[in-house]
Amino acid sequence: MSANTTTTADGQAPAKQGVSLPQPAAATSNAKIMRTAGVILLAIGIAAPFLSGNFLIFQLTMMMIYAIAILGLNILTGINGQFSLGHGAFYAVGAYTAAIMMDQFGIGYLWTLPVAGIICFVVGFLFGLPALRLEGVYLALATFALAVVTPQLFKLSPFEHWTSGVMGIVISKPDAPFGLPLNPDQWLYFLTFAIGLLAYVCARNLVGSRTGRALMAIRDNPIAAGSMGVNTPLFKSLAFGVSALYTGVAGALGAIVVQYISPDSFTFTLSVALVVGLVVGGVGWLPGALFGGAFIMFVPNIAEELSKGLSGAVYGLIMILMMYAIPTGLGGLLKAALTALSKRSMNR
Amino acid sequence: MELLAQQLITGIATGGIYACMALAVVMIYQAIHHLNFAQGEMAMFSTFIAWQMLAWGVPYWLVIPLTVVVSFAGGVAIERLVIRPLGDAPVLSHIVVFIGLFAIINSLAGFIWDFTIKPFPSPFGEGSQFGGLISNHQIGMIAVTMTVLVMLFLFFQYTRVGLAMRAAAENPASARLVGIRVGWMIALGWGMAAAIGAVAGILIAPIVFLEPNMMLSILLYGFAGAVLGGLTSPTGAVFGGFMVGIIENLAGTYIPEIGGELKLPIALFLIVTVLVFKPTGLFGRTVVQRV
Amino acid sequence: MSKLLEVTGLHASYGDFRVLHGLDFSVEKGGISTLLGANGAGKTTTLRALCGMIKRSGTIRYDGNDIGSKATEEIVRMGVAHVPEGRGTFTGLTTEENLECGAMTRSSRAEIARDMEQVYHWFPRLRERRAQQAGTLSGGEQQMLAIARALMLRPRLMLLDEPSFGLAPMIVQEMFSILRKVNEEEDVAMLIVEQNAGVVLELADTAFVLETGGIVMSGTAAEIRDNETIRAAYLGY
Amino acid sequence: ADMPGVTDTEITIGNIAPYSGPASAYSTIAKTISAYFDKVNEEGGINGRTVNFLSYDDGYSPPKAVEQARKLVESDEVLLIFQSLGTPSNSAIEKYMNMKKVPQLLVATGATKFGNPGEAPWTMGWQPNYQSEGIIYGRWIASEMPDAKIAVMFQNDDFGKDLLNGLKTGLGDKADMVVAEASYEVAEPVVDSQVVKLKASGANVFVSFATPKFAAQGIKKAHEIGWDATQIVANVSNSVGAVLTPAGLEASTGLISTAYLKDMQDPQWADDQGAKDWNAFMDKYYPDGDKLSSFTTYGYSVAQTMVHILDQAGDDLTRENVLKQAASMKDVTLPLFLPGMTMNTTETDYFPIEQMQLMKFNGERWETFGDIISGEVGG
Amino acid sequence: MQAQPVSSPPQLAVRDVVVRFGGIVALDGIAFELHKGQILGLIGPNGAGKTTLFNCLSRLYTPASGDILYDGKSVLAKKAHEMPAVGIGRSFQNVALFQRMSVRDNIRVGAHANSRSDFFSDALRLPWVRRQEAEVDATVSELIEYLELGSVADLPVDGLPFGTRKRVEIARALAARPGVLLLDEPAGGLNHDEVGELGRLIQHIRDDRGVTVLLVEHHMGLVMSISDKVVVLSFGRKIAEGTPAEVQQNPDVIAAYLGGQSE
Ligand SMILES: Nc1ncnc2c1ncn2[C@@H]1O[C@H](COP(=O)(O)OP(=O)(O)OP(=O)(O)O)[C@@H](O)[C@H]1O
Ligand SMILES: Nc1ncnc2c1ncn2[C@@H]1O[C@H](COP(=O)(O)OP(=O)(O)OP(=O)(O)O)[C@@H](O)[C@H]1O
Ligand SMILES: [Mg+2]
Ligand SMILES: [Mg+2]
Repeated sequence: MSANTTTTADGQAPAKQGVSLPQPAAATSNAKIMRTAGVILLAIGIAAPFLSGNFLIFQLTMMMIYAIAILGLNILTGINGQFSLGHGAFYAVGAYTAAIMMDQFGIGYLWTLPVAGIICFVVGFLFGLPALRLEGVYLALATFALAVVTPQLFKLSPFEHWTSGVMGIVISKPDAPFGLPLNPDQWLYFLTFAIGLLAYVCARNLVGSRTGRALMAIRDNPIAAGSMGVNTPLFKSLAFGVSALYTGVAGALGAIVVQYISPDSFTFTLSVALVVGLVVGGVGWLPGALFGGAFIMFVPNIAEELSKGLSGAVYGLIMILMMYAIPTGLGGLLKAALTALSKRSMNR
Repeated sequence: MELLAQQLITGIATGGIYACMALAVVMIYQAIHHLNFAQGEMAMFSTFIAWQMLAWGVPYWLVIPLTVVVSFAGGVAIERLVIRPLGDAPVLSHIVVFIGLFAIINSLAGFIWDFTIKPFPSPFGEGSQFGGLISNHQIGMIAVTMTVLVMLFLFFQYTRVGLAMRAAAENPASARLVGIRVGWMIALGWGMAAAIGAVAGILIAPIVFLEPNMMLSILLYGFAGAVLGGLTSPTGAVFGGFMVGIIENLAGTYIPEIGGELKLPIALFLIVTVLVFKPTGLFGRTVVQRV
Repeated sequence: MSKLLEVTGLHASYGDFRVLHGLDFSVEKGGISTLLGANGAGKTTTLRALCGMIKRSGTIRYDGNDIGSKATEEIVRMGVAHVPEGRGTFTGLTTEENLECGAMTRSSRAEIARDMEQVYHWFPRLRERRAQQAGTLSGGEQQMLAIARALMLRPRLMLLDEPSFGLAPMIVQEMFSILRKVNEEEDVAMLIVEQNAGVVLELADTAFVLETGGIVMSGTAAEIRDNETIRAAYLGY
Repeated sequence: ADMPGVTDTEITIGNIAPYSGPASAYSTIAKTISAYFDKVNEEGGINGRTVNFLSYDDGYSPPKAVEQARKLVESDEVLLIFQSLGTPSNSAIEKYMNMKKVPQLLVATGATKFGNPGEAPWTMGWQPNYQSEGIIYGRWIASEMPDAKIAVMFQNDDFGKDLLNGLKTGLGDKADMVVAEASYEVAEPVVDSQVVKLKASGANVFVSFATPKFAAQGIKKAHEIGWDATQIVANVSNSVGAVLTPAGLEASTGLISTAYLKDMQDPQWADDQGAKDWNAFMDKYYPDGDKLSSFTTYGYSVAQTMVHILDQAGDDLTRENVLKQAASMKDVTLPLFLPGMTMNTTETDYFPIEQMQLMKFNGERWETFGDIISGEVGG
Repeated sequence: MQAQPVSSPPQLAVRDVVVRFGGIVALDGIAFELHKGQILGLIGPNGAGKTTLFNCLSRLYTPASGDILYDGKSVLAKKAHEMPAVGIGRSFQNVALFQRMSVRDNIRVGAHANSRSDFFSDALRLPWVRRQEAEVDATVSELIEYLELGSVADLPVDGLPFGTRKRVEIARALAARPGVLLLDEPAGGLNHDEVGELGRLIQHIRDDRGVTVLLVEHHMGLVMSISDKVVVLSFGRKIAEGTPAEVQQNPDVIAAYLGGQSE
């Protein structure tokens, strides 16, 4: 992690930090490509649960859940430039909120989602306040600490009555409502799909708005952003909050889909996985979240097939090779491809 | 009162472990302005190499220098083979590579040497002081840490290579413009960090026992110590390491009920609090940014 | 006089974006050349290409060696000092440490100390600020530091990218007289990019005019100075 | 009958273990089991069928365990899942397994909850549960050391807490003998502070409910600070090779623990046939395995139990019948069991091993003493 | 439009401002006034404290003592991000653009202060947000045209030539519709021709948009040709104030700043 020095006074080319997709010229044709890709993806997404077995549906659901979490992380890191190695903590808070509401109060699972979101927003916002003073490595460390500490907090004996301590909470899987002809796996898939879509659209709107520009301005040059009237501390904290909201909703969904949570479900490896997903998908490129989710969901399995004893090593190796092949993530690769494409169409 | 003294001493002894690791963390930070997440695993691997040599019957006094040299070379090799091809990829891509390295080294060590804990002999022999609160080994460890600290301080502050390394880490493009071989500085940084890590591993293993996951949490404490003291200051790192050890032990002992369960959270909470008031750590230099 | 720097067919680009399209020019041993051109013409890019900071092709011969594929630091080690656009200050180091970095390729401690005295003498402001974190220096102070740092290398060729940038008028005069002195006494050749065309054309022997990545005019400084269009655009009389 | 996972020549059974992540030390168990099935297959299989042992990695993460369990059941269509490891992972899949009616047999955890045929009829444990073990220590202290002042160090998870609860249950009305408790987190590098704190309580019995590394640290530290207390270590951490030797044999002298398996590093079993067979097995089928690790004897024995159950089921390899066989073990004994120990299960008793024997370390090897005790929790 | 008579109350007043950095006194009791519609040149040797003063005016620094009044009201209680709303906009000596954003988006951020929105409405793109975006876009387009940035409007600013970046900074500052515009060395990297253009541009900004300008520049040709008044700082003190002609003749200024030659 490097110290954040985007504000250096020396006109050196600043360290590249990811992708910024909006590009000139053939932008319209790119937009068309992207839109077509989006429609195809949507169609596949709707058809998938009817074409695959329950196990794959479950995996795809988890993939989308991770994607939502990564989307949240992307808002914070990719758009606002604040590192977080602790998003697993917000995922955990969301999951516990949902589980406790269902387990202790018998509240319907659908209600737990917005509540988890709101609670995580508040937690994220509050965490964002002290985090304001920290930059780069220091922030990364503080968030990492959060990731390490959170599972311990959920184990704490005074809360055991709520959290069931280390034993965790078992949740039952909801059936499809309104007599829809879907099995529980399919239903949860569509629920996640819909929420994911909503989350994505909102994130995209946000990034393209005044708020989004303010967030990016802070990322690129906090001092100048302040001088342009952006209330930097407020926006940074809000970015933390919104980011946590996304991740928290993902956590709540994850709890419902997995049907079980315990402190061990949310160790710092989860946070690390989310960061890996973010980078592989492309920092600052929102659709990348889906690819990041797929990566952290499926690649460990591939690694395991290649070698059981050395699955960790294989996974690590894949990660590194991935970074050589696409150092700026899939988003960066796509950007390069689109630029090349539009250049060719311009030359013609 | 007696318990307080005992916990203070135990805290210092444990803090010594963290200080040792924190030094390695600061070393690499000075050289590349990154936190290397694989650092702990590299240290662990070095220690296994030492262990293996001992198992093969290489005499102890030869094992330590050999391990340090091998680790140095290993660090340089990792930089050349793994990090270099990344070029100027964004910071986060580097982080992912560190995470990948972490996974590889950890998994490899488990594959080669298994996960059973292994005793590692202390270079300072058995025996202890202060009624067993601090072993001779821990005293030796603290002494070595202090020595390394002084050497590092002198290296960075008073040697030209040290200056070149700082310059290269801060602004590689400008460093090239004054003729600093940035690539080699970075490789040297990795080598030195790996060598210091090897020393740390050899010092830590007799206390926590050698196994592939031994550094998992120590690295976190090392980070915490380094950050508390200030990543730009070796002195700060060592001080921070001791502080973390002491704070943690006192919190665990004196905060009733949940103190024991919350040892780590409390320590980390205090650190974050310190950072909020002193964002670059207690001893860290504040680099003023102008517009 | 023979050529210290000889450039033929220099191309350079940022990623896929090509900026220089085959430049030919040279700098004499101990001579001073200047590169003029409008905003965005590619002057900075040319200097960056010369010392390998960006992707380039073409032949670049320095002191008889082909440096076209050498790394920046190796070129610098051959005695080429670059005062970059944007100054390239090591913001976290002190003024003095910045200067020491400038002398990183040299070995004699005594000579370095003597040169350090010399640049402090030339830029007393830097002496006053020697222990200050360089990032907190004022814009002009950092510019002085950049020039002083380049001098600490004891170069044989200096590439100066707008050395007068942000300097007060009086300092500009002093700076140019220092450059002249260094050039005359130590035979240091220079390639200067400068908007203050009036002054550099006084100083330089030869000049090149760059327009959108190509040289459109070259000649002795006097010839260029007397050219009508140049007068209008760069000198304003 | 419908026999998922079974063909005329093959029986497919699943397993979930942490090959990666912080708990990867435990993967030795699954590796041993896998090696044992190699041996079984090489020797002709079970009733003519070879065993196809599918073992997946969950990195000790419950969500991943769920995924792997679903993969095993839905995609690989295994007959059953066997020896899935860890309380969190087993808790995570328990509901699913019971809903799917797939046996979750001989799980690798001693948490008491995995022996509850009323609520989870498809889930069965194997090793003595932690609580019974704790009860055994409690009873022993209560009867043998009337003026004991007990200090407990325990791992802050179900393992440590179950043992602690058991200890208190075993102490009965003498539960106030416990004068100090200190927990530690697996994330902590050392437990020196806890040991020092516990010593300060003035206790004369030091109970350490810790996993191997921390148990070894505890033994070593207690010795260093000259804490002259009777020390008890949990069964998981009594391996001579993997715990006592690192901690120092001198420091370990006088330790009390319980056992149900023979310790292969213990010279008293040098001529034991079971031990010889085990050694031959290790050399031939798992040469990379660490013989010091008690996980290998554990894996060896639990695999034998599984083979026994499948063998009993004969050709009726339906899930129901396999479960039935698992729940009707009667006085089954294994080569590595301490002499006199047996396994028993019924439809209402899902705890196969409930017996243990106390033992004391004499500086060289463990010496069992007293009778074989059962610490019945289940029934 | 010409500078208003000096008798009217000043738009911006700097009163005895003192700034210290450790032992260095960067500003030592600076006082001057700026009237609506004026262009005031602020010059002085390197390290005189000009940028430091700008940083006080835009509230990045807080003076140790003294006061800064805008339209008669002290701004010292304001935070930096409130200054655009107060009416003070600025450019930066070392170009502080948002590197990875396009020119257009950079200028849009400039309009941040005179638009409203919140996370919620933005995420849902509520109708009023869309209407406001349209207004902002209109302003931005107008500025892009005004500053002739059309050809680079959708390029990321990173990689633009220095002079262009300076112009983007001016556009960005103007997007907030400031009452007073602080320009820190806008002529850096420009050739003679371009400096002339810049001078005209600054005058236009003053005349067309009624913006008062405080200009820091070492390019004497520019300062002397467009300023109504010039203030000279040296070592943190004001050593002269007056019309360009007066200042150019001032021996102290010549000794401290201009040197032998005065353009
Ligand atoms: N880092 C970069 N990435 C992409 N394009 C760049 C980059 N730097 C410069 N360019 C482009 O290269 C061209 C030449 O720029 P250069 O900086 O060499 O001009 P210059 O003559 O030095 O201008 P100035 O007088 O403004 O400094 C410009 O069109 C600019 O947009
Ligand atoms: N944070 C700081 N710590 C110490 N000294 C500082 C700091 N910031 C500025 N200074 C000093 O204050 C003085 C004033 O700096 P300032 O940037 O205001 O000068 P300036 O008039 O803008 O000069 P220039 O024309 O060179 O840009 C300089 O000498 C500088 O070194
Ligand atoms: Mg330039
Ligand atoms: Mg300035």
